[in-house]
Amino acid sequence: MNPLQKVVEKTGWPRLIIGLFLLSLFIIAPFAGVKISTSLNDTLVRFGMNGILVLAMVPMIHSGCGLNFGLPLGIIAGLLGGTLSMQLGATGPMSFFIAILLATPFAVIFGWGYGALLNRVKGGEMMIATYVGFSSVAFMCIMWLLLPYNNPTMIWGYGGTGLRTTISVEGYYLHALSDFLAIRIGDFVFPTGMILFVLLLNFLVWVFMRTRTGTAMTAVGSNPVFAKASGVNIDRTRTISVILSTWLGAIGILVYQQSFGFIQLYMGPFYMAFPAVAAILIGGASVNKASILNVLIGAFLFQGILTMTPSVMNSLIQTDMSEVIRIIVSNGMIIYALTRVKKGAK
Amino acid sequence: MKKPDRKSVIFFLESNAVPILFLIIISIGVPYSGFSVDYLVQEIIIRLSRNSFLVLSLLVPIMAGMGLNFGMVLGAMAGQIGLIFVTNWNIVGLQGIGLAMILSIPLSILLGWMSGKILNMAKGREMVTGFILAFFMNGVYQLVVLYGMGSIIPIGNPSMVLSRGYGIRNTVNLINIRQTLDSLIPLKIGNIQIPVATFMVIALVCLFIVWFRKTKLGQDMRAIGQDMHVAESAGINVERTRIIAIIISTVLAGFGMILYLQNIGTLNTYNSHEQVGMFSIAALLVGGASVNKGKISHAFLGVTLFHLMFVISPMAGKNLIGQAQLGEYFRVFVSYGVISIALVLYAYRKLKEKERAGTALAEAQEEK
Amino acid sequence: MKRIIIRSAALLLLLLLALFFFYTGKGHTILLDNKTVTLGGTEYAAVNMLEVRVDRGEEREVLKRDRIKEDVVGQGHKITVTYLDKGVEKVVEEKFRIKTGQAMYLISLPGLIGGAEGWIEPFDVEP
Amino acid sequence: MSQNAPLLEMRNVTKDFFGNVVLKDVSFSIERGEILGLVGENGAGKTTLMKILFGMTVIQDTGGYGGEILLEGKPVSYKSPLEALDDGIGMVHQEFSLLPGFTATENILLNRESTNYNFMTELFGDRMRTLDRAEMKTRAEKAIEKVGVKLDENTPVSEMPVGHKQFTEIARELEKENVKLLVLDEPTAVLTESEAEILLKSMRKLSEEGIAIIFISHRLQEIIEITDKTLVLRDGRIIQETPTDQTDIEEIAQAMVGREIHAEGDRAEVRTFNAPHLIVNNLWVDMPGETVRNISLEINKGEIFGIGGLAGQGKLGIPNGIMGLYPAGGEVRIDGKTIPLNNPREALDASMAFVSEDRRDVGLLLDEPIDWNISFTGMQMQKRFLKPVLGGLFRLRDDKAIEDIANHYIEALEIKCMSPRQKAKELSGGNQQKVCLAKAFVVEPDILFVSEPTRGIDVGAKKIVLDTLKEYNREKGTTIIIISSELEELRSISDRIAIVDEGRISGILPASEPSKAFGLLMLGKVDSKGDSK
Repeated sequence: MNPLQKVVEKTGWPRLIIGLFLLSLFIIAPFAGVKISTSLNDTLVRFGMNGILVLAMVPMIHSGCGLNFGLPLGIIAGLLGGTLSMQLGATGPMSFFIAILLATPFAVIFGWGYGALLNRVKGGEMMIATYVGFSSVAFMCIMWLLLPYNNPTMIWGYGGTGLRTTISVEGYYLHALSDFLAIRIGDFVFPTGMILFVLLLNFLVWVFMRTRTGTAMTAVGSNPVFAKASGVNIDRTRTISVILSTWLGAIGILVYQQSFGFIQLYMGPFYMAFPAVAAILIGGASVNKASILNVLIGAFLFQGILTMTPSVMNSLIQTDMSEVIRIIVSNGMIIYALTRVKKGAK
Repeated sequence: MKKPDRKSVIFFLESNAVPILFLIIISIGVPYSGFSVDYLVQEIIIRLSRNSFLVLSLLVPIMAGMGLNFGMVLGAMAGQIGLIFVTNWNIVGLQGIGLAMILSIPLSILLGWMSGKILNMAKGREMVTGFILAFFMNGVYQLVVLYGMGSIIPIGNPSMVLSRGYGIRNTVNLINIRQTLDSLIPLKIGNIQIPVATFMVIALVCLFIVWFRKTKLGQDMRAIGQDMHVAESAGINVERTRIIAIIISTVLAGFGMILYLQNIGTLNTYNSHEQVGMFSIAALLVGGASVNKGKISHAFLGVTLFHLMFVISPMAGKNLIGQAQLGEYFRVFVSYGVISIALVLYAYRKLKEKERAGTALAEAQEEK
Repeated sequence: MKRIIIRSAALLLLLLLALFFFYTGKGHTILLDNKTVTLGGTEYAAVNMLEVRVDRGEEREVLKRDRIKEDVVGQGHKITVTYLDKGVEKVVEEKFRIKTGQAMYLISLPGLIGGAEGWIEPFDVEP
Repeated sequence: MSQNAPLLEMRNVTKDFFGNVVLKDVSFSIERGEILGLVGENGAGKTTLMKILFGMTVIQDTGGYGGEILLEGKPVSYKSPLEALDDGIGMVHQEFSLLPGFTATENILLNRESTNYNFMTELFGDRMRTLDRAEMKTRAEKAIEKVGVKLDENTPVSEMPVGHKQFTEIARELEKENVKLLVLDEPTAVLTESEAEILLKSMRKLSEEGIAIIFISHRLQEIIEITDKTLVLRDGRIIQETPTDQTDIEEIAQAMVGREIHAEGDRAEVRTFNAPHLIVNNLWVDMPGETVRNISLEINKGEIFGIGGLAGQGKLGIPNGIMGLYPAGGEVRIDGKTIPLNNPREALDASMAFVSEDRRDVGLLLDEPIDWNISFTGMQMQKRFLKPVLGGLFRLRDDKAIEDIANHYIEALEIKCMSPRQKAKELSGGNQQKVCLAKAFVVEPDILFVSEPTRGIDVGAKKIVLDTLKEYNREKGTTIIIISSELEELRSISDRIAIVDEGRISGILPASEPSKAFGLLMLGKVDSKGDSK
């Protein structure tokens, strides 16, 4: 095998193609009249927004629960935290941390229940996770209407009850992280705080994976029987991983919102799992193996494509095909991963 | 007649939990919705004629042990493309429906073959793969319909094309074929219209399925559904048979989509197919089917119960709590919830069965 | 061998069926015109009022200088025009065929009544 | 076709798996209507021989075989079992290959159903033919009759007793039109005595009809009772080929287990122990294929205790049950303290360790490096290989310590690898086994279960593994319970050996007893011992 083949093998064709595609977009961009600085800025911002949502895939993949299609559950915990923080009247950057604090118990409870469920359906996790995510979003649609929120910035203006579909977080935690130590060079803004926060959480997960429990998690995912024979409580370890994933999902959405500026309720979280799943797969993870590096690379590549394609394509052929490309790339990636599972193992 | 003992009653309740739950929801909801009986009966008949065919298309892959065919959406896309051409060519009436069906066949076969190939690569994970495949092909569909049609594929009818010169508009009016099959043989009992011809087509597909179960191919599929390895060692070509199962399902789904849209009368180019898979699957499950068991009766019972719930929930929500929106969300929740429950029960039972095979033996040991 | 023949035949049949559907189901628009026209050098004056029926459709009135639209399916059609000629009711019946590729035709009713050559002609809408 | 040629003849069949010879110069023949008894210990080569006959793909994938197979005088070489079936050779497997939801009829005629013509076949091919249920019923009835049993052809297999499943499977082979040779692999293992009786009767009937049968069984009584000729395989060679009426059980047993006496010199010195350490009372274990029914043992401190027996008799169930990997019941006590069952953690906490027979699925994390594999149990159970961070706030994996311990064992056990970071799946079987041992040694257990430690590894590695165990026992005084199918291996290392038969102990003897005594115990032929039947 020559070295080139080796590189290809190691990176995997899809990741290579997507990487080269992104690279070519960056090269074409100046000729197509797209400003590199804004593109790079957008890519960075979106990387920061989505980084933790992608990270939320890692613990569950590690413990063998598969891709976390049930991410919406974590997102809902985050939404509850965010809305409650606003409801309680917290403002400014403080409200962000209160939101995280409030989201945590929800994430733990949801994650615990979700984990308990997944332990009862071993082998069929992914499909069930998808539908658990969907149904919980649909259930929360009802709850957003019924829960007695009364902060006027959040509820329907014309005297109705229930929360709005989009709530602005301006005055609350808008850019709570993004503006922290932000570096401005012309129109290029580096969202230092957010990137640091993303890196910090990635680091924490990396550290966690090195503890005894984290090591057990990897073993459970790699070979549950081995782990059991070594005295690891499989169900408990899996549940911990699901709780962790759910909690990361909750924080992920709050980080997303503080940059995006809005809380999207109702059907908003519905399809949010798919980009995150696709991103980590593009980063080189598989259905049962993932690393922090996969998260960082994946989030960057995927978000890079999402930002670059529309702008470059638009100026090249005056057509916005980004949506179609996003659908094909992300779902194609997931299919690729699903059809390749269990090669080598067993 | 045998007197039902406690155990068999419990077994009956357990295996029909979902339909029974639905019956209860509906019987509470109907009085609150304030709809008349006539209206509801008419609605049920319309929904049955509209949706049954689609739901029936799911049965064949279940038989072959491939679970719920979330990839049926591919067939729906093929049907829609058939309809787009037929509308473009201005083919009217039954001929239009017939031609759309014929056009959808090669497309469905192609898509079904591809989908079958992919599902063979993801054995044991058919459902989630089919599910994602539907999303993936939706992208390809958009690529073709939104960018290819009118530019590469000629579309002569300007009223269908977006103002920018290519791509199909969001809605295509199917006035040419609208309800032509439904009203072919008019029958009215009391105030209730019955689309006899559509039901005849549905009866035909039921007959096909019944007959198909009796063929060698049907038997092979049942065998594969139970144990792929045993079937393989008996010399049955497992992969090929599984592909055929998906192709049949996809072709039927294509036909089903055409029947569905001829009743609705307008094609939402980019949305119609998206929900069809979910609703059909939910309906089948509500009827009492599960991932590895599906009968024709489940399809009809399911469509009736599921769509009845659909019809009444907004009004019931409004009258009960004062918000129609709530009913809307409720039915979305129920659709997803039903699928979740069915999937969970199936996976849970499978796991339990594995364990039970052991425990039965252990109990026998203990008693000794 | 037998099977190949039967299968090809079935395929052919399906194709023929598709063509049959295409031809018999093709919808056309026919514009019925009651205006004074000059066809082949002869002028045909508009009729005061007439009733026209295409195939088995309903009878429709066309006033002077009026133009109505009728949708038809297939190629072979029959048109029946009833009008008053000096107080006497007259009926003109004419059969005609149209081409599948042509979406729209214009029929000049005065021309038809007068027995002109080109009473029917293809009609294209400028895009 | 020559009428004089035997129905099936194998000439000098030889097979090796990558240099590991499993069959050497196997030649025999079988006539029409003859019943051939094929016996041998596990691993003697019976299964491989049958795989060669049926042209299983494993054989071709591992380089084919040497020698010739002749069917009715014509050389044959099958590419797949289906080809063998076409030539009239049928096989009834040990594990049922039946569809539980199908009726007996449907299973008997699987993929050979009677069908009727309809026009759709012209369009979509022969698979559109409809099933002819009436005809299928008659055919199934005929086949069942041929087996000579009463069986309702409409019962789904899932509702049948085990014996009926077996008969269904046999009927399926017999239903094939041209069946000339039937291979029955341990058909009576799952049957009750009366059912086995019926089966033997029908075998006799079949042979009268001219169908030859290769009968593989561990029940020597049956071999003696029914076969015309006995063939004993050991270590891939034919040891004995005699007309059955000229031999007896003892002779066959001797031929099966007797080995050249080279190992005799290695025999452990005779040691005596009198401190009971591990006591097992009325243990049952529900391990599929290795059910333990009722076992009581008393094992002394510092002893090497061997457990032997044929495959499927339950010897593997004992450690798996005690270590909590399979549902179990009964009582296990260590130094008088009762150990709760069904929880691996409790077993490990009681300072027991287990080297599983299933290296790939239980023993190793194949996708992880060697050092992880070695240190994992120690880390999880004893919180070792962790270092405190931030003043003891929490503790992280100590990669240095992990690597050190791995290096230590790589050296001590001569594990051949490129580095301690190499993935376990990249190692050879022998080296994987050493990793498994190292993993157990790391936790420094009081009691060590070692299950099939030498299965599938080469001779050199075998010796290192056994020597290591012995050394470990001598140095640390660890009680070792070694479970193996290879009697000689047990005899060379153990102090005492228990033989398990049908889930029960059929006898416990000092390792110095002659092989033959163990052989008879294995075959369940000794009635003097208390709880054997």
